[in-house]
Amino acid sequence: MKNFVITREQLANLASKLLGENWTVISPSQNGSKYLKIKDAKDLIIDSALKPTDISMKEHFFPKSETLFFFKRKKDDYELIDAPGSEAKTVIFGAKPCDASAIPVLSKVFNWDYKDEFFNKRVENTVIIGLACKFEDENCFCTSVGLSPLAENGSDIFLIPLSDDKYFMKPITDKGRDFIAANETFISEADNISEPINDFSTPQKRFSTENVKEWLDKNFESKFWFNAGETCIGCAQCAYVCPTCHCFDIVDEDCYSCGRRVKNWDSCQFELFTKHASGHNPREIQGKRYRQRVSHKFKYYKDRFDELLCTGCGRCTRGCPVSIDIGLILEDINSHFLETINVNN
Amino acid sequence: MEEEKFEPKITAFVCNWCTYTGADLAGTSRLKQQTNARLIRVPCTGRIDPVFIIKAFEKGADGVLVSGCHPGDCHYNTGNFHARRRWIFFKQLLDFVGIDSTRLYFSWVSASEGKKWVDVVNNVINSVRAKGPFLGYKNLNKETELPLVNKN
Amino acid sequence: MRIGVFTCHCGENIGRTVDCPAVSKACADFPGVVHSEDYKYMCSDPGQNLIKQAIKEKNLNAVVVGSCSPHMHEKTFRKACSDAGINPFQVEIANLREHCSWIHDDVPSATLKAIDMMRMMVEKVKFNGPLTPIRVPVTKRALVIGGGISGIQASLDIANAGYEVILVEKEPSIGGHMSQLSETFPTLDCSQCILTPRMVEVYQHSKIKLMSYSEVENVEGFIGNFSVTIRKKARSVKDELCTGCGLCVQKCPIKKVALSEFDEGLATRPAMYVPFPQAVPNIPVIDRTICTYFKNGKCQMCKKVCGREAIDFEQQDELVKEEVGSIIIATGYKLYTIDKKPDDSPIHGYGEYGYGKYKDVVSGLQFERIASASGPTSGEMLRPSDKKVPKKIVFIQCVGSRDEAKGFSYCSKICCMYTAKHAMLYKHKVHDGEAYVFYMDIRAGGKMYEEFVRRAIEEDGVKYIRGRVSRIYQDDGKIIVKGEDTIAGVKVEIDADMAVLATAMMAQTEAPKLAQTLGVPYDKYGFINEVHPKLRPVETSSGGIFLAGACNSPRDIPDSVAMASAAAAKALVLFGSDMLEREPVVAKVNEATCAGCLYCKKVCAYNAVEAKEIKDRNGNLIKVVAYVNSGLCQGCGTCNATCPSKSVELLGFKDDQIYAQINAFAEV
Amino acid sequence: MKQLIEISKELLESRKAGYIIGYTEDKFHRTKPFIAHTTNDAEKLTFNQKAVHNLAVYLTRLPKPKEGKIGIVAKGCDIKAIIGLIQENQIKRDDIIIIGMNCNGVVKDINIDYNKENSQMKCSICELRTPKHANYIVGALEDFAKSELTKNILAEFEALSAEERWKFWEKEFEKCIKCYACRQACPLCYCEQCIVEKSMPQWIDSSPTTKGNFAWNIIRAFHLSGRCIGCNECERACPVNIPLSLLNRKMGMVAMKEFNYRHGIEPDQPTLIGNYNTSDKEDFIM
Repeated sequence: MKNFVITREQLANLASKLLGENWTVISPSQNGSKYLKIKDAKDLIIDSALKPTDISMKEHFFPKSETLFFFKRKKDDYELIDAPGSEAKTVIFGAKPCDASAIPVLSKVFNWDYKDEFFNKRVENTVIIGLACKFEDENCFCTSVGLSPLAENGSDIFLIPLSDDKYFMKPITDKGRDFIAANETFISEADNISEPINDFSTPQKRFSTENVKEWLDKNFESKFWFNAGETCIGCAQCAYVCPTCHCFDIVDEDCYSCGRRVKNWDSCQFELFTKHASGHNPREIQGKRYRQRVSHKFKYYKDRFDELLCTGCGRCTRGCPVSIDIGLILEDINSHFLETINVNN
Repeated sequence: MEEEKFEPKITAFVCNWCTYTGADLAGTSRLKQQTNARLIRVPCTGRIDPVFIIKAFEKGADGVLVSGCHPGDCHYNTGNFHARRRWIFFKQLLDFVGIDSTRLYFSWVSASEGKKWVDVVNNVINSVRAKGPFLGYKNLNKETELPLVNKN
Repeated sequence: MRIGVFTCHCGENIGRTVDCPAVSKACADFPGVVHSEDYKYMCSDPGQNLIKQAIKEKNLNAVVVGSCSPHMHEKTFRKACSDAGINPFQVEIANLREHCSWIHDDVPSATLKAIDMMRMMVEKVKFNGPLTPIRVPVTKRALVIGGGISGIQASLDIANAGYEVILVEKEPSIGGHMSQLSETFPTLDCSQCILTPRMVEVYQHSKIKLMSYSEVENVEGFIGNFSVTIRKKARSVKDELCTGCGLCVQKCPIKKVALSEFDEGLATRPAMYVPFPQAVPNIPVIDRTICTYFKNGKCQMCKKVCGREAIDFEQQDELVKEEVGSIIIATGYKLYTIDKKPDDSPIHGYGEYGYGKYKDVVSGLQFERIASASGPTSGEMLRPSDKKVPKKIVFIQCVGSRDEAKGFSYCSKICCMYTAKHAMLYKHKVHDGEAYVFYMDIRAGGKMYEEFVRRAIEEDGVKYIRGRVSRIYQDDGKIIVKGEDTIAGVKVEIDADMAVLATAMMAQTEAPKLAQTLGVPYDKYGFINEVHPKLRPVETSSGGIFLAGACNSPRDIPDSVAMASAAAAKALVLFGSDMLEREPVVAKVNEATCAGCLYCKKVCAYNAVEAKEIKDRNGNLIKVVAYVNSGLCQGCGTCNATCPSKSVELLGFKDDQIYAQINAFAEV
Repeated sequence: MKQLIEISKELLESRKAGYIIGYTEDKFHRTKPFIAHTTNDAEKLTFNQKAVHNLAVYLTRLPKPKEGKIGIVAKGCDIKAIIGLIQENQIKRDDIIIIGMNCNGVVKDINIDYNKENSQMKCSICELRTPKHANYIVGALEDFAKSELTKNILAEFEALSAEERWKFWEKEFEKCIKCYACRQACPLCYCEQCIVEKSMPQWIDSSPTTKGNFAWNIIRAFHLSGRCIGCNECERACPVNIPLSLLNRKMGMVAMKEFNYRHGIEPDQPTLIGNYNTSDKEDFIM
């Protein structure tokens, strides 16, 4: 099969051409805070060693706040008006594998019982150009969740840096192929270059998700949770920066004559999340909320969609004001599981 | 739309015992004033929460007026003292975040000061008219507003 | 929601500048409005009937009336609606007259404003919800604080109406200052002769519980339901056993140590004493500070001579709880301190008058004692120093009154009269004597008052000098008074035998403390404030607590008595019904969300907010929350605005009601 | 930290304390909050210049111990939060045991070791390096490199025009994602229902739109007026790096300038909001 090579310079040119054609062009921001819509190709950042941005890429598919529809108040009823969906053709440059791979995972839930047209439309209109990752810190564990610095899942095109500012450009999906075809002037063909994966260290696995899941299956009531979640202050930054967390809240914002129904990010880490009108709360303590977070990622989602709801990007740990390390917690669960095995034999 | 002359919208939060009654007196004395102010009656300035003011700006007020009994005259003894202390913080807070706090007016108008009430109202209306619409907040609304095409 | 909207033309008053039919039509299109009409006079019977009719026919559950100020007809329309079966608090008034038609000329813009006003009220009323008036039972007993003439009068009026009264007096006997007076102006009848019968009547009245030598310690509760704690100070005498024979007083060996309070220090009294012969109750008290038994365990003479074994050295202060529905404050006044500046008081005193330094410079009350038949001189005009008859005597008015620099800016009201009386009494007893009066103005407003002063000048030949006294000093037995006659414009110097200072009346030192205990406001002088100086002169801002006499401002006897009867009448009005009805505009706490920071408690001017413990069924404390006593809450809503989580809301002005108004205001 | 561990063990052993809120270090040498329930746990307690977290936040978040008091390890500045909570009836002094730490400054960025640049500004003006109101005082005072207060950011910011200030905050608040980390990290945000969670009426839009974000951040700053004790945990917790401390410090200045008040200094000190002075300034009132 055909492979391609593109230079850093050509990537920039490509970006400015697309900008010229009113594409929405997105790249990690200078200050590393988020994936940003850029107005100028010089803001394009292609850097394997880049630390994952503070906030994940998901907001460009599943925004923090999104109008579902507007309504106008009539004397005795309401008139509904569709919210203008985003039609803009979009390309994301330099998506981390741990960000790109989140998109197909999210697609599962957004196309489960109900098809989320807003999400699907954005995915459909977006070309994700993934970039192999050379960053690693103690918070990363992509390899433990079945991914790697070279994971192509979710990318339409995948870039692997070669020497002298060249990038090995690998089409992954038809959308990617079409994109390359449409922009071949910037891209040179490169037949049978072997993929230069050798200079990518693969972080060692820290735990087995199978073990973790098996333990989770059996230890819903374990007091482990109450220690694990004890110091959690219930700020939901973990969920908000997470590439895969997808809980949302739907509210109506009412003005006198018109209003709108909005979908906003929400999180299971809030006490209010499960609080009943009666005042009763089935997850009355933070430990149970933290259990929910871990179980959803490594058990429930697996049960329902056969996917893990975690890409090991380590954002939740990096951002946690009280330094709760999900990686360590999964390691603990793993070793707890192994202990139980040993006990049994 | 742009052509027609700008008429400011003013929300006035007034206490029942002094300012509202003072405004009544202005009425019984037939003291003329401009029509831009809309009064919201509360028992006491102590009842007025800064979120009222924020919300009024969000909902399109170009200016907000808060008025109650003179210190010491409070029907509830101390309500306006507590209110005044909150305002000291709130006004400087708005200034700090760059919300034009000169669009927020405070006054003491007693039940006997019908004339003062008229002057206060007219002053507020005139100076806000001079400032023009409160674009700062109005622009924020665009984000959440029904696209103009379907507005009517 | 089925809302009816009614737009009133108020004849031409609204109709002239507001296009009422247009308003009515616009309102018909508001969401939730099922009926809208306009009419010439909504407040008239036919107008009210329109509303009632619509309520029945269209089965409305809320009403908005566009009319005059709610201060005019809110009650009228609420009543009409509740007659037709709507909760009266589901009614809102848009003030189309005072706040619109009367203050604008331009019909189109006034009409637009009127429509806005109606919309805001329609939105508000959607969130009103029904409220039921608060009904609290009334304890039909009264507490009267202070046993002077005001307290006595109030107690008798209430008791004679058939209700129980607890009369608390801090001194061993009731009677107050009036019992110290010799004669009273303008009739010159003997003070004790008219007072003591009343005192006895109080003592014997089956409905009056007299607690002398007692003080109010604490007051809790609210109108109709006060719970009062009274400290019964240890008398060292069992009052139920004492017959008032007075033997113990006679036998008490410690005779000369203590100055008599009743005689204003002009005489002494024993350690075991009754303030004065006609005291009520006529039960002695032991002054433990000077009694030798309490000092070194010796004597016990009184105990030996008492046949009834009524003496009880071990007696302790006793705290008595009483439930009452109304409280009358009649704590009266005290005299201005002439000689020195009392600690932390605004007054500076008149050191230059030599009061306290020269025995023959006396205060007004001291002169009353000298003139009194029951006084230290048995009514003979003798000056304190050498018990000689003063041939020349000078009276000085406004000592402390009308003098911002050294005293108070207010006028003590009674001094002009009592000085004239003093001068007269003197002339009547010392016919060849000379009486001079230094005055600023003569203020003799009152029935027969001016005539009284004229009598002093014209018939009794008292010499009035308009001007102030600069200095008083002693020169071989004479009291030299240096002053100025501002009419003649000359300096005057009088070598008198005696000087009497018409000292100002001031608030009791403990008055502010008592006011705080009762939760009623007081002025900078310590006088307790009335709600309205003209229309509500005997009421305090706390329901059920009333005022009588000089605790409110300087007053003479007739005024005090009148005021006492007025206060009694107010209390009786309260007792006229078994249940009190109050507007349900009170704050309510959402205990589920309250975090118990109690900022609401801090801002409440009525102590209406308390901390409440929430316990589980095993009695373990779950959390502490705020609780609003709806009997005390006056409905200002300051707590509501202060609460960061909006866990306390003011019914009638809830957040959602105000939000709805804000939400609706900016349209068109 | 021997002394800290000894005291904690003793407290837990004697059940004087049901648990102790403190700091520990994980295998990646991150200093983080830690609740010690047993004497074994107590062994893990530590304190260092990365102990920046204000642990007072847990006093209103954790369930009360079955038996004994709550032990808490606290820096002098953190104790202001504890006293503040006492002033606001959230805890009783008798229900807690404060192990006060002599403090030699803490870091700004917890991922980097302490140095002159990486130190909290509050540390260079700290008056409470030796804690007040503590039951125990542990550790030694040492000289430490203070960050120089080269410029007064607040003054600089206020020098801007209203226009510029608005633009600044518009940009900052636009970023806000309404995760409420600022609120959750705040020791004085203990409401059971935050005003933004009240939906009848919804005073503050829950949507993270710039408008709603303005309302949220303004009202939060207002609710902390005269209450914020300046621990900066809100700013540290904010995942989108909004300079929240600017707002809080401004309100702190107002409290100081207008009322000469600081929260959390003495337990019996009357709070600023909730009291008044007839002579409070009113030059801005017509």
